[in-house]
Amino acid sequence: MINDKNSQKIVDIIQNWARKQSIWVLAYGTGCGAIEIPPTMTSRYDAERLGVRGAATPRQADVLLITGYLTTKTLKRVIRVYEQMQDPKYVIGFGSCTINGGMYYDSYNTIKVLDKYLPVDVYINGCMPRPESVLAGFGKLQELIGNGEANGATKYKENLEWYRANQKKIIPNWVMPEYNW
Amino acid sequence: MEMIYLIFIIFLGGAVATYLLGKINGVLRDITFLATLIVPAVLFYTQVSIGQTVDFSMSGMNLQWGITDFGYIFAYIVLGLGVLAGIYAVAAMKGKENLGFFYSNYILSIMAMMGILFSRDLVSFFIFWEIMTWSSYLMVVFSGKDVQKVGIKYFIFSAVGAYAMLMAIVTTYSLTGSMMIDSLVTAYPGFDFSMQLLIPILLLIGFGVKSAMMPLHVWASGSYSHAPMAYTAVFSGALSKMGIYGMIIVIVSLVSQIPEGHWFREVIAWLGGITAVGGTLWAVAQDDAKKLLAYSSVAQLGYIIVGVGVGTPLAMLAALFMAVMHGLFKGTLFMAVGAIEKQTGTTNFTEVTGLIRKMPLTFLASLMSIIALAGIPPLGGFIGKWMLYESLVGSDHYMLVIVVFFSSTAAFLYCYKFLFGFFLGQEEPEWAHVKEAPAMMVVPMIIMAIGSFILGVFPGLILNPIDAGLQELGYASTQGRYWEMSMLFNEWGDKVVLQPILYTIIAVFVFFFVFVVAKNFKKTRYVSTKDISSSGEIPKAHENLTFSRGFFQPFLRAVEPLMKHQIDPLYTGFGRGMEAIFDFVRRIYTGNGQTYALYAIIFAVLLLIFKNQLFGL
Amino acid sequence: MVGSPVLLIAIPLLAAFLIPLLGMIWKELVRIIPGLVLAYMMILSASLLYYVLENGPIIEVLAGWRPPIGINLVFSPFTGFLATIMTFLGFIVWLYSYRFKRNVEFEPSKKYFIFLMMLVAGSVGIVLTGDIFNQFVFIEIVGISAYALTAFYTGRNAAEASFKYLLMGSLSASALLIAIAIIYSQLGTLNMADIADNIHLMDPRFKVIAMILFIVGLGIEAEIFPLNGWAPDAYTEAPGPIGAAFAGIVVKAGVYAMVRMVFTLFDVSGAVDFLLIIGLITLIIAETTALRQEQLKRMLAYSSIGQMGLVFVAFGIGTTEGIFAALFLMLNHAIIKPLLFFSGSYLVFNSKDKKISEMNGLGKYMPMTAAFFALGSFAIVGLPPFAGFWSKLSILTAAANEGMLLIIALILMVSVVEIVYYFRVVNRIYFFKFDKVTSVVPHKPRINAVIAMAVLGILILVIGFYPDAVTGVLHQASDDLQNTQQYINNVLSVGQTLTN
Amino acid sequence: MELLTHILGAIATVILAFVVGMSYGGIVRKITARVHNRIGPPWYQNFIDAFKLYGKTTAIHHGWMQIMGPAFLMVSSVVTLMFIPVLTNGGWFPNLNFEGDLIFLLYLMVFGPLGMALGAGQTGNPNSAIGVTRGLSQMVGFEIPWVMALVALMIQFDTTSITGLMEAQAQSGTWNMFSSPFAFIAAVLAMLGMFRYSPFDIVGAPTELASGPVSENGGKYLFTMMSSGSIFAFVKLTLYVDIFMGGADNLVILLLKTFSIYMIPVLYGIVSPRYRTEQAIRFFWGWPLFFGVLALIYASIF
Amino acid sequence: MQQLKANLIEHIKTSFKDAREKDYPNENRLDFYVNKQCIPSILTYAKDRLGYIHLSHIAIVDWLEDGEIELIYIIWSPEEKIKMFVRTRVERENSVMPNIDMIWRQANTYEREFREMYGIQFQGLEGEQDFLLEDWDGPPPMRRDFDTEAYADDTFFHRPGREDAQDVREAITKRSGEEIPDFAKKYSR
Repeated sequence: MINDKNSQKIVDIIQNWARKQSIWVLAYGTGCGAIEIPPTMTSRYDAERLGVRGAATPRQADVLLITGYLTTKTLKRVIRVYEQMQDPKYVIGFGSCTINGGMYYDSYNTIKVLDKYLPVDVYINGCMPRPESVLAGFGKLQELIGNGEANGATKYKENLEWYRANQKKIIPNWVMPEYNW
Repeated sequence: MEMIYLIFIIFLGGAVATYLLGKINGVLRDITFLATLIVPAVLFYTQVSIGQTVDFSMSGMNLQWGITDFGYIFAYIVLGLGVLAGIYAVAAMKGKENLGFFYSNYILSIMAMMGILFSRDLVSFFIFWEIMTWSSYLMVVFSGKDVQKVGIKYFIFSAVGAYAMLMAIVTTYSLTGSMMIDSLVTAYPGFDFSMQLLIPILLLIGFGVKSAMMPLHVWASGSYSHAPMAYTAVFSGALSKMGIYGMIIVIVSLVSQIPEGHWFREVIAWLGGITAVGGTLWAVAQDDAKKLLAYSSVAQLGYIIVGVGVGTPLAMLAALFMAVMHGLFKGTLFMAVGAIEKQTGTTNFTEVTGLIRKMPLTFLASLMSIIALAGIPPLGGFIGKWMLYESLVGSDHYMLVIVVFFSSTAAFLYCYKFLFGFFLGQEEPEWAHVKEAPAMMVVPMIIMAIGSFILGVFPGLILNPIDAGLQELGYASTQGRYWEMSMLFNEWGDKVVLQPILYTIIAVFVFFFVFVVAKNFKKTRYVSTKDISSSGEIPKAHENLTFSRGFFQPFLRAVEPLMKHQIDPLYTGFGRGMEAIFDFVRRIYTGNGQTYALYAIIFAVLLLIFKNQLFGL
Repeated sequence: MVGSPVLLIAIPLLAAFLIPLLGMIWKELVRIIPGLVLAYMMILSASLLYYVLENGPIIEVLAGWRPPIGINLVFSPFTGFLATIMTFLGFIVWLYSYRFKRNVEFEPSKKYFIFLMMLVAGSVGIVLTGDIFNQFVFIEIVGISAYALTAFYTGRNAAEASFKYLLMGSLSASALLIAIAIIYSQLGTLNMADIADNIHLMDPRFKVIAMILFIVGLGIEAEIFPLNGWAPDAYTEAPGPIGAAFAGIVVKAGVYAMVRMVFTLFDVSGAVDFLLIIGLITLIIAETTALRQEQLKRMLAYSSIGQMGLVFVAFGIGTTEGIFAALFLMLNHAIIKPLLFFSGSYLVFNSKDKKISEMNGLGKYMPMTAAFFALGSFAIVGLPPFAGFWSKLSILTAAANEGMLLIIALILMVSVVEIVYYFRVVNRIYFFKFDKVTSVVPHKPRINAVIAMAVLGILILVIGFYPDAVTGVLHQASDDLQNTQQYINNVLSVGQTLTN
Repeated sequence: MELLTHILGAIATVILAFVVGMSYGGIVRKITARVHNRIGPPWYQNFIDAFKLYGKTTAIHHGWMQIMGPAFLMVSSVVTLMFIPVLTNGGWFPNLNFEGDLIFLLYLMVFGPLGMALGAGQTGNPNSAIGVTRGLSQMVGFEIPWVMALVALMIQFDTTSITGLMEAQAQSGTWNMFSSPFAFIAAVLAMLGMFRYSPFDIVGAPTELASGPVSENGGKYLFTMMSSGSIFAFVKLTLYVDIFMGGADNLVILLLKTFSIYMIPVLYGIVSPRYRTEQAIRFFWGWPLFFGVLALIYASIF
Repeated sequence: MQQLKANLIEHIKTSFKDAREKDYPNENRLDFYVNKQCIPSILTYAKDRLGYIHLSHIAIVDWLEDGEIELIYIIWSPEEKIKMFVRTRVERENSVMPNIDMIWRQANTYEREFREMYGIQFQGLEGEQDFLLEDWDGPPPMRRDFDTEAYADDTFFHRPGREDAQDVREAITKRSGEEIPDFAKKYSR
């Protein structure tokens, strides 16, 4: 109030804390990684104690969890879903396939490097990563959010043209609403 | 010249003039039409005073016309709705064929309704009743769709009702020697019990048909949906109220005078309750807006009949209030459907979607009317429902409360279906060209929607005349007495103490509006309805994602046992059976001369044989 | 007093003989002169009626013979009223059919108008005469012209219909003749008033037989139930205006004869009730049969029979009110049913089968005719504010005053049936799509026909909006019929004054 | 001055309802987790979620109705709350408590969901509409026994006012749940549907309907819905306590009573699978309806 | 069973002159080559006359060396419990096949897949839009002469770091002493 910048800072700290404590996950379960989500959420590993909870639609979600390989076809949908999410939003790449293509490195229809198309905040390594590593990934994400460093969405916004160029290379027939946040 | 005559002469002359001008010039015709509606309305409200009567004699019967306090309530509905729907009709029917006919018929039915309200004797009552019937019948068949089925069905039912009424009228005449309603009321307690029973039953059959009471309602859905919407607004809003008008007179002035009248009223109330439930369930099942509103009208009339049947002062107040409200909101809704039909060419929920941004004013009017229909505060529908429940609980009709409540809850389903089906949902490119209806159609709707809001907030505006009307029927003044039962009505009427509620609503609304929307308004952006979270899929332009088929399938599956038994097939079967019998009778005329000669001889022989019995010799 | 009632019968009969001769001078005279004669008859009877209502009945004695012996004409309010309706209708029918179709091309065209004139004259004769044998003669005159007119179109069907009519007509004639013979043998008089005065002297067995024979004979003319088999065929096959004339004139004469016999001639107590019963049966059977008809005129014919049944019901109530109602209904029927026949025959003008199903969408192309048909339909089913309503109301009030609730219910039920079949047609005319394949080719009515229909239509509206225009006459007429003794006295006193 | 007290009292009521409702929600999540043999989130997790949702920096709308939907819901909840007597003597929260009428309340409670349904319809998402139709159908199901229970009470005490019912209980000294047990049973069974826990959570089934009516709403909309839902839960619980358990004299008793009654749907829901809509409706028109009729008979005899 | 098979072959051979039997040891299996133009007629014949009402599968083999593609329609009779393999071959370039989805609706799915993945055109095949591949403009990817790795390297980004990756199979061969077959070497790293 006295100093606008300071008060904004305080608000940011509180909000970041809240965002960190409440992570609603939209799991895009295309690949084999989807099978690792149920144990993560249920009794054995209980991600809910960390505030991690499933969201049903992109409008409500904070985190887009991409569990596995993305074909050119599914990439389109993932981009769509990502753009439908509301700021602040984060992306977790899950499994080797999202990092470097994994076992699909030579497939004619599977993208290999996710972060060229979407701003990934956290990668979780493994084929497949076990729930422990998933939780670790969430922990890392919480840490980043808490520090205000998880700014993938901002990056995406700023470098939209670069991302678009990459995306359009894969998806020549581009019909999508404008992204104009 | 007596003002009452003048009103009817203007109506009649206007009807003829409109018809004739329709052959010459469209604009002149429209102007005459509107003038014929507006001038008598103005004359009526300014020049005709309550209790003023004119007497004359016709075909040896003494007739009397004059408006009463009680009729005045209905005159509000008839003339108000008649004028507004008339303005609407001019725009809505533009470009149709045969408009002179339509308009003159419209005027005739308004005239007939006014005539019914003016009639203080049974003959002119019946005459106007029949004029109303056939003019509305001509409207039902005006579109030329399903004429032999729907139109004839309506007319048969109306005729049966009217003839039942006529029988009661002539019986009354033979018993009292007078055609005056008042003399019937005075002489009624002195009749035989059988006559005491017969006359109200016959009259109620007549009124029950018009007010779509349960076993006599089967004409309603077809007729309401087949008439042009501009007329259906009047048809459902005002014309059906004539049945209620008569029914109240019968219930209150006749039946209540005898001790057995209690049972009579119970039956009526229960019939009303069943009507409400059946109408609602069938309304939920409809996919066509006209049909939906038609069944909804049946259901709403059911509530009114419940109120009439229960017959305590509060119930009567509720029934009359709901009658006025129903005229307002159902008129608006039918008009809205008409506007949509004009703009899109269809009224089916499965075809039209997402008109909210194209026809915002129509949506607004429909929304307010639907809220009123559903009986949600603060719009007018609630006041009526509330009074009805209070009266039902107060008069120990416990099961009826449940029945009415069930119907009223299930009504939310079709209310939502109506709004969703037309206005909400996906905005399809097929309807991208749709524009808001012309101003002459929108303005009456908006006026009526605002009217139902005003009556919800200031019910005293109409409750006072209703109270006066009820006093004329012999009820004690209810002014303020029942309204104290709840804070809602504490000192309501002229003064408004609903202010706290209203302030709260407004404050909270503004607060959250600012809080949720305005604060980040710049960051809240509009996206089209194609941009929805459907599993990351992007719906293509031709892909219709709207959910409109089998809208309430699960509910209908659950209530299937209730809807299994219909009365319509029964009537149809009866009709078929009668036709078969008639066809058998027809064979008497063989077309053979010898047979006819034989008939003559047999006839002569039979006369000879039975001469003693026949001629008493 | 503007002229003698005798002229009502004498002039048309005279004209009938002269017309063929005049036709040799100028062909068109064959058609114009009957019109003039009918117009004269209409004016004469109307002015006579006006006189009679003021001054009491006129009893005209023919050839100077005293009433019990000679033939006399009685122009009372009742008979005058009927005669006025008949002559009026005769004129209207002439006006309508003046340039009706085919009557130019066909050879018997000149006979058409002559027969029409004879038909009217005979019917007026039936109504006016005070002598039963004379009545029989007039019935034969009417019959012969009617047979001829029925067969006017000279087709197979027309001939068959005419033959049926002829067959029934001869049955009627023989029955009547025997009945008259019995009465004459018993009482030695043919004068109605005299018979009525002395009927109690008659042997009851003969009386009943005579009456039954009368009922059978007149019932055929009056279309009561089992005796009306000829009617639908005759109405259907005869030219449209003749159907109207049958419904408006001939049947009225039959009803008059029947009613006169029951109310005046015989003192049998059960006869009035018998009228009620037989009327009810006729009404129900005819109306239900009408519902299942496919041809327009046939439907109208059955409707006409049904209306006559209703008239008998009204007479059968037996009170003055009942008679008033019956007369009112007869008046309305005489106006409305011709209108229906007139407009109906133009609607199906170009059709071969005259089916109702061919009338789809004609309202758009024949607006006037269709409007008249609709008006007629509305009126005949008794919808206010048209003429039919008042007669229906008066019948119902009359019945209610006698406590006949069941009969009221039956009448009203039948009315519903009536509504169904009339509105089916009206719906087809107005609210169905015109279809070039199935619909009739529209035909514009000629101006004289439009005038004829318009006159009737206006009358319907006038009576509908202002029934008091006719109720005065009707009341007097019904009083006149009810009061048998006065009739006897009137007629016989004329005889006495002549003697003295 | 009096007006100021009124307004402050009203604000305090809203805050109380919000806090209590949210906390109850969190506790329910905790309890559910314990039943699932999980640790579960902290009891204040709902506050965090709400705050996070409120902190979302962007939002979309498909038209004005979507914006109005949550606002309708909030208005309805708060206004309904204003008419509920929170405490018996009304000491701390003197809102419009003492004039409340049950029938008025019943209709007022529908206002919000219907507005919400309109908002959901405007989004154009078919899942929203499907969810709404299911919700409305289910509502028809449970309203019947619920109204039967209420009517039975109205008959028994010859009043339609909530305060009237509370006074009657105070006079007789027994709670209505004992003096008219059938009505209580019917009302409690109806409550199962009213709270939309399993097995009656078909309305917003997350995996089947993508959370149904709210599927297009995120951020602030969801925050508004969540908070008004909490207030609404408090309203319903307080209403039950008021009419069946004699109301509460102070806050502690209120919390105890509301919590204990809240446990019924929660515990029933945790161990239940999910009904289809027509099954749910048939459930409500089975035993609950039977108990409702019994309650009516009981009430009209005694 | 042999008798039945012989009968069937007799039937088919009399009806379709160019049908050429391919001997196969399995006793409830019938196998023969036909001309591609005969495919609809022989399948209709088998379905309507012989009772082979069920289309189990349509298999496809890319005979790169022969320059032909083989389609195998596998149909089955539930009464005789015999599987019939109807084989035909089409040339690889500009190949056009008769369409059979009016005989079995489910053939449509196979045919659309073949169209996209193998580039075989079917006459009058319904469903113009993309089936499995969206926006594909390269050669049919399932043909054996399509080099998927080169394509992937061209099209997609490549994250460095895999270059020094060991081929697991080499380690396995070392351990177990087996040889990597020649044809597999192309795919080893």
